[in-house]
Amino acid sequence: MTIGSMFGNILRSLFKKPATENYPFVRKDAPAALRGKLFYDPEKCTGCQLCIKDCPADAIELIVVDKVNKRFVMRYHMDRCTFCDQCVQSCRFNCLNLSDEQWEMASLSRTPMEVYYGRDEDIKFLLEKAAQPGADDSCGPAPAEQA
Amino acid sequence: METKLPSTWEKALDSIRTWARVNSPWVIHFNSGSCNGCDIEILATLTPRYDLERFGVKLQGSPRHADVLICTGPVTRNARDRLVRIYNQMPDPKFVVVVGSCGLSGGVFHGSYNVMGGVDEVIPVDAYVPGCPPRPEAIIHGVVALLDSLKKKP
Amino acid sequence: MTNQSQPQKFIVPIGPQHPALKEPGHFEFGVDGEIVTSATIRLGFVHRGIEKATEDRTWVQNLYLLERICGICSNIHGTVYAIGVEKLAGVEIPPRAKYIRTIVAELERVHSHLLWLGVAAHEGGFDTLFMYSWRDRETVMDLLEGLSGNRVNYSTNLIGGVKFDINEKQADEIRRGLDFLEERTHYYMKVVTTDETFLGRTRDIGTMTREQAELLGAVGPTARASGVPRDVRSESPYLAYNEHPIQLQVHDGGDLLARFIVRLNELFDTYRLIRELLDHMPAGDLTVRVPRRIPEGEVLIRGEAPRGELVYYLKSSGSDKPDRIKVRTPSLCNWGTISHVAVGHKLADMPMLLVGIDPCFSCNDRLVTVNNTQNSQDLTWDALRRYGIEYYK
Amino acid sequence: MDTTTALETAQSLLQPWAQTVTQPEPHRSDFVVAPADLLAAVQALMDARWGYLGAITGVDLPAPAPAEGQPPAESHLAALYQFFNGAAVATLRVTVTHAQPVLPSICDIIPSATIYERELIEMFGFDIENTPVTDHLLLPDDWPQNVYPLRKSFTGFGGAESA
Amino acid sequence: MNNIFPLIALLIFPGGLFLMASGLVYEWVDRKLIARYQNRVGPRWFQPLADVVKLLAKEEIIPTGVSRGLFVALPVIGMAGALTAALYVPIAGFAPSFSFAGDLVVTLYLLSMMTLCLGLAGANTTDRFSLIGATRTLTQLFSYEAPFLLALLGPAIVAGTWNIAEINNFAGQNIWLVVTQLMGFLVALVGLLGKLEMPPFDAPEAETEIVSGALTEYSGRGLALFRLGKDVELVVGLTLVASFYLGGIANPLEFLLKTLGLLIVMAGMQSLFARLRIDQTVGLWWRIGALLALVQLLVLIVVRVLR
Repeated sequence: MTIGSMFGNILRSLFKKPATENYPFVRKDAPAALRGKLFYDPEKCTGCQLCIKDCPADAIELIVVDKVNKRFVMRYHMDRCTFCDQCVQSCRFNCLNLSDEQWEMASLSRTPMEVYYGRDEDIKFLLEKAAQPGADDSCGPAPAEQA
Repeated sequence: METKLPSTWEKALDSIRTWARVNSPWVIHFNSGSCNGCDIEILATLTPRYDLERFGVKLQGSPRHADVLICTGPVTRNARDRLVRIYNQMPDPKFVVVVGSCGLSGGVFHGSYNVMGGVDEVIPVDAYVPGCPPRPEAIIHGVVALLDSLKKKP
Repeated sequence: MTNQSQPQKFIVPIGPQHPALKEPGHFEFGVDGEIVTSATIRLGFVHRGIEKATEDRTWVQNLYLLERICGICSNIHGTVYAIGVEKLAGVEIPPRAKYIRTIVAELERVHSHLLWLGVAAHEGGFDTLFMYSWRDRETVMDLLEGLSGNRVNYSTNLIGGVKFDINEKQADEIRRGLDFLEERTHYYMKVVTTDETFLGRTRDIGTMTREQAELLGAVGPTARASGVPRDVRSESPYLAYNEHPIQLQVHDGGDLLARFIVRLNELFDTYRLIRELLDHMPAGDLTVRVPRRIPEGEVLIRGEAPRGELVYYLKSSGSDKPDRIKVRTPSLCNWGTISHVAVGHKLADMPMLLVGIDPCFSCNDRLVTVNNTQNSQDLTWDALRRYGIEYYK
Repeated sequence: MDTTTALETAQSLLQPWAQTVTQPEPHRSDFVVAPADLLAAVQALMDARWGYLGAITGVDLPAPAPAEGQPPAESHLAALYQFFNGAAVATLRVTVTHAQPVLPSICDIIPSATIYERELIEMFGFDIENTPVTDHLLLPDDWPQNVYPLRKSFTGFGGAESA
Repeated sequence: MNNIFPLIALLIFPGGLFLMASGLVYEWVDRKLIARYQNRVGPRWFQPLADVVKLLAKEEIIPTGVSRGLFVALPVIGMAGALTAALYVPIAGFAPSFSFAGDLVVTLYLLSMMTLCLGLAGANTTDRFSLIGATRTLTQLFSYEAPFLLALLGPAIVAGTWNIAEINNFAGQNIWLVVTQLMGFLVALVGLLGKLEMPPFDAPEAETEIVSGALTEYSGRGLALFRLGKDVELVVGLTLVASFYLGGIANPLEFLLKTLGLLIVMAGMQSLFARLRIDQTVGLWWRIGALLALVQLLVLIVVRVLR
């Protein structure tokens, strides 16, 4: 039978520092386990495609440039990814990794969310091929990002 | 604004308008089929830890009062009409922020019979925040990105 | 005032977009003045066809799809599903994995109940309590994020184990966090049970007797607040609940207040349980191998989500994709109680009542119930106004 | 009442109607019941206060592709009425054909069953007699007639649908 | 030339412009205080100004099925009422611009104008939330108005006048009336909360129940005017209560200190309580509020007669 039972608490809050984090101005590190943006290491990949089979959201595609020399380009759709870590778990060669650094991925269009990982020359080759008339449109002239 | 004002006046008015718009984004939140993971994170951005009111963000109930529509989740068949209706009810100028991977592209729900795909297939979208769900910080980052882009626009 | 000449049904829609509901569901309350005379629920705004979608995804992919049935209790969906698949495949996961699953499930309960406390307070217009409980909830969110890497969809489970370990340092952090939360929960218990203005919104609102609760098929805290001792964790223990039983929290009140008390009491029990589990963690592996093709068979798994009993029915035809997955979420059962209980209450109580069952639209988007216990009266605006004047005389 | 006795009780209660009884798991018994006997069986369980209705699960059992020269076999729909009592689970398994998917409504005995029955109607195309409400529950109002998403024959709209 | 000063007083200081500006500042203080009570940072100082400017620049949608004239006029009338009320009140410690023998009554009526307009605005639209919001607004108006009036009557009776300025002077020369008329003070303060539809009396615009109540359909200018009007009313109400109960307002410093002190208490009350249902509000006012105010008056009259 009290009225205003939170009185003590709110009074204390008035003189206490607010619990608010000053986020966009002060950026606190995320925990190391954080599942942020996916990174791919083309050097370790063997092209087994296990990650692609297990991806629940169709977020990754592996484009084989040259199977024998193990040259692969991974097209990663950030806008589809659910950051579930399954691909990382499935990969037996540790070539995938979810970053704990890059999790601020907001942007004003969806174009930058299509990311290419691979060796520079392979990506260039692919993009040039895609830019040619009559090529598969879905590859799109997207700005490439290097791993 | 049909009457022609001297250009300096118009410029000044414009900058005041932009200033006010950037500093007072009232948001309305619509869930078009999300798992509500994003929804609770959006709500979390309003609570003491993140407190979006610092930027003047206020959660509004009525679409008539809102400037920014925060939409989460893939668009389901049932929710599509509502989404369009809410968008139409908002007075101009209005902006749409999509939060969460499924709102961007359909995410894990891609290919499902009752899902129409991402929000941008139904209404125009101004900012995308991927993540499943994005951290509240990432949502703030998205909102700030949207507001920054408004500053540049005339 | 424009159409006062012709009679119109006065129905207050709540949803699908409505500030009281962070998720879309559509309610129509027939009102008579401020008194609710009928309640209709229309769901389906979040119906994403998950059950069908599971049939053309592999067992592994489904884990993540099913986790996203509900963002608030994502972990329990994944856990119950994984238990089911492991049962079908006939594998036993290592004990340490079991403990980790249990700990995360209980941490999720902490987060969910605190979330609920805040949302319920918000619906009651008690924003300060909302802000405070959500501020304190960040503690458990940090713990979960530190463990799993995501604040909401933890993805603890793999088929055949768990993804991450809990080391001593993290265990200590959890213990510290729980100490803080326990103290805060005591405080909230005090606020909720003593603050007169808040009691005015919860006491004797939405009272449901034990018989009603059983008849309407209520589950979880909603049922337990009506005195129904029903909790899967004690009825049919799974994971580590065998070795570390829970204490069943039951209250006879049946009203909203009782639901607050039951949930807060459950929090105390959960804190105790997590500490106990952390102290008795067995050593060992985290995963076992599970074949991609799951042998033919069908299983029925039950688990206790923060909202109540969660039922999974899995049927495999021996391929790498399931034949049929049926999910029966707790909120689904609790819906029926709303339309029964709503009638006769004030419109202002509706948001609180709705939240009282801790609804989760996304969870169960698969039904509509219509219940016209009293036929909603046709009221003209005039009649309504007259009634309002009478009523407030 | 421990699990074994609970299941034994259920078995004796359902004795008159159960066509076959199987026990796939120690805590779970399956009773195959004819559609005509369903109401009586449910009534017997409820009268004895044996647990509560946990869920009604629909399953589509399409006929396998017919062998050369054989007439096509009939496809079936099954409805599983799952009752929980403590850890014990009793399943009443009712099978009907696609051609005549008629089941009686158990809403008179268990009012909360209405939600599951409506789901059966909407998702599988069951025809449930005397069920109180048959409106659309989950699917949009403009959902085409006679399309039941959870039947195996339904494979989406093949991308023809657009926003 | 002599006419210029009343005009300035009317339009700029302490009238129109100053009132609006101070209204915005007071709204910010209120929001900031609530935020701090809730342990967060809260809005920046120019927030209310940005809100209002933005709303003014926004598209105004006039929904179908409303009386257009009313829809546009009601916010203006409400706002005008609030501004006019300020003329009789010693804003910022300056003697009111206009003053006559019974201006207390007029002020109180003018202050109710806003609420009435709000109710009408809600009833004008066809939206169901607005209608319910309108009924609730008007119901609440009927419930708090009498106790609020009675509470302000106390000082008037003690001072023996119906003139605000004179009561103000009287209060300044005597012991703070809050000491002798504590009950009246409380009723007046809580009445102000009810008048401004602030929590816990925000049932008429309870977000979680009826979206935004009577204002649901308003966008742009109408909404801005209603908000401004409320802010002005907040300043006027605070000034009234401060001048009557807290020993009068003689100079700007006193005005600032006393009204802000009241605002701290009010913000505390707003964050301390759960929202009252409309029936609880009515019950509270008629069973407790009115009773307290009446008892107060009775005591005052008895004391006066005995003297």
